[in-house]
Amino acid sequence: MRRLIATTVLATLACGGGGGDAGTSDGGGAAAVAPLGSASIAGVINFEGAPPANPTIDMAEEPDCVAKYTDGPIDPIVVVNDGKLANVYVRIVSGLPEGPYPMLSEPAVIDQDGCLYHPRVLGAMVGQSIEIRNSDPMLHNIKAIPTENRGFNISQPREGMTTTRRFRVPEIMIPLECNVHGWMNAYVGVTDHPYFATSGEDGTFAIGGLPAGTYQLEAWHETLGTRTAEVTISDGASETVDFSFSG
Amino acid sequence: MATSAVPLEQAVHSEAHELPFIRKYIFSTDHKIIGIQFLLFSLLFLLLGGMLAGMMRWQLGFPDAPMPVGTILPETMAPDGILLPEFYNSLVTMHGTFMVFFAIMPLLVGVFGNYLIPLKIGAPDMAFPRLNMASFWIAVPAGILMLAGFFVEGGHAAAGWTAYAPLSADPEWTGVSTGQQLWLLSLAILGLSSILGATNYISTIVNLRAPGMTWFRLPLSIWALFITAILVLLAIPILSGAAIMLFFDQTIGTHFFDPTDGGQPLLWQHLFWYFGHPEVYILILPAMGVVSDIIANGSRKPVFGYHSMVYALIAIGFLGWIVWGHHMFQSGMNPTLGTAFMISTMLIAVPSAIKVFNWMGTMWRGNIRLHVPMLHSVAFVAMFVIGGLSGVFMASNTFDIYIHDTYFIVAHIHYVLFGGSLFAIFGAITFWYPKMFGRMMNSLLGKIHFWLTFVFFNLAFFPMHSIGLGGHMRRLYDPSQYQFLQPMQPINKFISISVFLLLASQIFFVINFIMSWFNGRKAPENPWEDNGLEWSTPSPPPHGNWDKSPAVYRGPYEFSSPLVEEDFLPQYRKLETDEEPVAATRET
Amino acid sequence: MAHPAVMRPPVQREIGADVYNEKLGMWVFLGSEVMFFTALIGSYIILRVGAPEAWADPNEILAVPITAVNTFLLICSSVTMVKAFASVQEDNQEALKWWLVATVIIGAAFVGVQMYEYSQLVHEGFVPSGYVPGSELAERAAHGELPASVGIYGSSFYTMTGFHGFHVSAGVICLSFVTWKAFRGKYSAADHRGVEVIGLYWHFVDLVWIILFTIVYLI
Amino acid sequence: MSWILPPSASTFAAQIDFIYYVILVITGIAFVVVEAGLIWFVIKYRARPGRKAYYTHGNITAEIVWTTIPAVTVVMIGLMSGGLWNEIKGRDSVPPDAIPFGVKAEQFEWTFTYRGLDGELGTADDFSLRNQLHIPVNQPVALSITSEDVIHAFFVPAFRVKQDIVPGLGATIWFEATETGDFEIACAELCGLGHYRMRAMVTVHSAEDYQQWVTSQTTVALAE
Repeated sequence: MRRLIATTVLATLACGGGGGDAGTSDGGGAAAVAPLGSASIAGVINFEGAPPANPTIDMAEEPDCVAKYTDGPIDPIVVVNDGKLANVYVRIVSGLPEGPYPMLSEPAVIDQDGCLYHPRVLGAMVGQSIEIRNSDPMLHNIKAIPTENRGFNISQPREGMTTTRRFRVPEIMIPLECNVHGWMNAYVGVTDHPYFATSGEDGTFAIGGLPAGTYQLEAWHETLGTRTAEVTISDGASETVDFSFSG
Repeated sequence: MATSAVPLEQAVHSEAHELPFIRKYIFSTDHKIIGIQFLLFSLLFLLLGGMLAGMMRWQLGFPDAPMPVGTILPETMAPDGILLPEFYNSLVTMHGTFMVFFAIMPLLVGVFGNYLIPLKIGAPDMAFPRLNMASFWIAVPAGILMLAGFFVEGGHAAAGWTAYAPLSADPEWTGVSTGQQLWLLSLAILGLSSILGATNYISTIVNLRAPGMTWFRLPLSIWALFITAILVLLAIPILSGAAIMLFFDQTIGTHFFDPTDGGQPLLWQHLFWYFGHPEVYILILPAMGVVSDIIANGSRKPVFGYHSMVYALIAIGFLGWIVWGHHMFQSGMNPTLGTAFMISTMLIAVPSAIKVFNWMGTMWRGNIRLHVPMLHSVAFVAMFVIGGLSGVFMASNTFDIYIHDTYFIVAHIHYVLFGGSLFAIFGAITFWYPKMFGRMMNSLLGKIHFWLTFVFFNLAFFPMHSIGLGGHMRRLYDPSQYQFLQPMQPINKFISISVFLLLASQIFFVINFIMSWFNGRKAPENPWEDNGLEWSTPSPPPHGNWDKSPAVYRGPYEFSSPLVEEDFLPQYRKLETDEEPVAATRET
Repeated sequence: MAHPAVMRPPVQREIGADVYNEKLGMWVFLGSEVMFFTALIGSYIILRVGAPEAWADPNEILAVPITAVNTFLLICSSVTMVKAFASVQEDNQEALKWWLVATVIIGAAFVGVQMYEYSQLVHEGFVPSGYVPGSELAERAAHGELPASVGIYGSSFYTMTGFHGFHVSAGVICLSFVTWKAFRGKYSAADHRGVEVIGLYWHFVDLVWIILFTIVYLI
Repeated sequence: MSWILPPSASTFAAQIDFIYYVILVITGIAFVVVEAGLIWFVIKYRARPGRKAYYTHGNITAEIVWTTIPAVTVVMIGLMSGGLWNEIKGRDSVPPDAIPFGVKAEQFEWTFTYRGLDGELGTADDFSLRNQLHIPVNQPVALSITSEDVIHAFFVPAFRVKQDIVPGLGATIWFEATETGDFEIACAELCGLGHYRMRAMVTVHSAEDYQQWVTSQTTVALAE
């Protein structure tokens, strides 16, 4: 009898008190909302002047990672190709109509490969699944250090492991780090809307599905600071907004 | 502090007939029922703790393979059966926590303290029966909270059962917040339960001894429980205070153990071990006590050097307070203190040695009946010696530099707590089972269980000394990461297999325990031909234990006395030459 | 103290502590309480010696005069408790009731004043984690008038005084129960264990406060 | 299964090992005496019908003997350990000619700071390496270790060196390697989920090689 009660209580705790990973219930209600409009913004992030040299990483203790590089691993803090800057996170700061906004159904993916994060800068919506992968045959831990959200610190000891996490409130930016490999850093920007983008290797970015309106944009880089811009677009139109950083 | 004005014995008697099931077996104030409740409660945690150990040993023995049936665990613990390092740390933490706080301590103190004290001193019940009930029903929510930690976000506490700050103080370092908080809360609540229990035991032993039961006629089990209760009473509040401080660090942002704002991480270690070392003796003294009773019974001889045994218990009780620093030799505390703590630690070996030699002296020229409790008790002495001797290596602060936090200490603590306490517990359960349930446990199953446990225990834990001497660190998720540990992997595998077999052997105990409850041979009043007062009442004893208070005529170990033909002479048996004991007449 | 046997029928027992069970139990329990406060006070001393720079002069942050009055109140309640016990020994039921009521009221007043003190401190910006950013005290600290960081000070101040307050509150609740029983005439010169046992606890709690007041407010 | 300690490579390791072997012999004797006694008693004094056990309550002489012998033995072990303890861990035990290193422990890596060519820590030509400690042979070295986050323990099994590193407290330890080669450094105190990966290497060079190595590293450091 007493055992039965104890078991029931435990089972209740397991189901009710459990909850599993962060905020499964958040943002789900927005899934059915269609895009708010058809306008889009695209642009290029320019880098002026000589790009600073990135430090090399001494990865000797992880030969499996070193093997993934031909000329030795470099910490890609400032990545400039032909004067174009990669890993800049651009988002709309203000001007959007009230939500709810269409939910991004695809998960945002961040991969650990060659003892570095890919991408280094990631955007995600509140409640959107963030899928963390390990493509290295060794332990990585992923420690998120938010100020507004609930942090986590999890590990992936094997190649091929994936873990899904979500953030509940907007936050720019949440650092991710691996404490086994102190050089591994990444940043996640979390917004309550889907209008954000990260510049690629060629420095370009694009934000689509916008309604007509006047928007403030902000571009963020981990060491070079932020730049802002304002743009007005009409429905169906496409505007170009370029940002410029310098060393 | 209000109490009923109904006389204790009368109250207990009248209740026995009219109580409904729930008052008789669930919210019971009968010390015997509460003892059995603690027994079931802590055996459950013993089982769980063993399962956690099994998972850990899988990871250590076979770090590259997913754990069989591990896929039933959620992804946050073991995706595809592969144990995650953070879950492994939780296992390490919770195995220790379950075993120390929820299995061995309640088994020894909660079960035998409750069951034996009134019966062995001739009292109708505890001094405060309702407080006694409260102490069990406070322990239950503590246990539930502790279990709940496995199901909360971030996982269960993962900072070790010693919860060293700042690892345990800030979720940033482990990713565990709620789990650690539940852990602390649970220990604080359990602490209250233990303190209430200890208050009761002390008051009962001091005030409720039957006429003739003078201090030096107390069985050693009661002496041990008395010293233990004092240690519990004084040590547990230190842990409660420390746990509350750590809980506040976790929840309301205090800085007790936070070095960045004036706090001191070492303070936690001092508080924890100031509690923790008396705790170690809490976990072994009652075992020594019951073993003394059983060895005297099995050898059919009075305990050799009864007074030395009592003084040794008291000495351990005192010295236990001034040795805590030996857990912290390498912590960076003042090295001069290290030497002082080493000397006090060395000295505490002496009373332990006295006890071992006296047990041997008891067996010497005895007429030894190797019944199951006696087998466990002899094994207790044999294993406790190994645990005690390995302690000398670590007591040397200099050699401890090398073996601190290695498997050598893991071997040591298991020789003391499993080889010592747990063997004593198995022996004691078998010995008093007929009194508790009115039926004998099966002797054949008991012997099979004993021999399998004895063999696999040694196969599992003896090699740990060896890998510890090789420098194998404890609490290590995957030893294969270190080159110097890789040659030891076959031993790790061997240990793991032995542990699995050791766990499997416990099935015989579980079967025996449950089957005997329903089908065991009916127990007579005194099946072991023992001398204690508990054997003068039916098995199981009625509420109130005796119709009228028993009288005590002699010491507890009058085996093979020349005064009688039988080889035992119970404390309650009045010979023609005996006079009625003179005792004070006063209210209880 | 030998108690008349009317409480319970006499039972033959070995001579133990020569006091009745409840009193013995309370003494034993207070032993545990001593160790609990030893842990807190010992930690306070170690932390304060380790980081003296985090401790402000008590007058700077704490309201010492109010607390001194509060200390006086608590000492008064010990006196009323003694009076209540003396009354019941003389079987003076009326005096017992009113001295108990006085003790309850003064005890509750102590807790009330402590709550008021806490609310004032929080308002000024002193909380268990240190200063509240932007508060009055934080401003003064920024000007160098107070220690730059009082995190550990706040932690130990609130934990120690808070746990004492918790003990007083528990005492007030138990005392209220005893008072209620006194009004129902349950105590007599022959049997007044409840009054004596709660009195022991109450004096202990007072004693702890005098130590706390000394080391927290005066030194 | 072995009772022999693994090879050692530092000056005081041999002395530590000696203490171990002394304790091993003493406890070994006690072990054999007790266990053999238990087995012998269980067999020799097994129950036989019609026989009663020898009725005795003890013997004062025996009690005194088996109190004194263990007491004297353990105190002697204590005194023997205490002297060496002060040489290794005493507050003033660091040899004055020891080469200083800075060590930072954090989840889950070690950072070693070298003093460069100018012979002093805290100057511009210092350089740091992650998880790699290089030291010269037959030369005392002093490591000032701090922790950034939680308690770690610096453990070099081959040198018989172990020291907890408490954040906010730190520790300075010293040792002198007696053999060249690579040895593993481990973290010996549970420090989080990556504890088992908190591994580093210490490379012991000959004196000339070490000087050469420092020169090359300093040049690199200054160039950056």
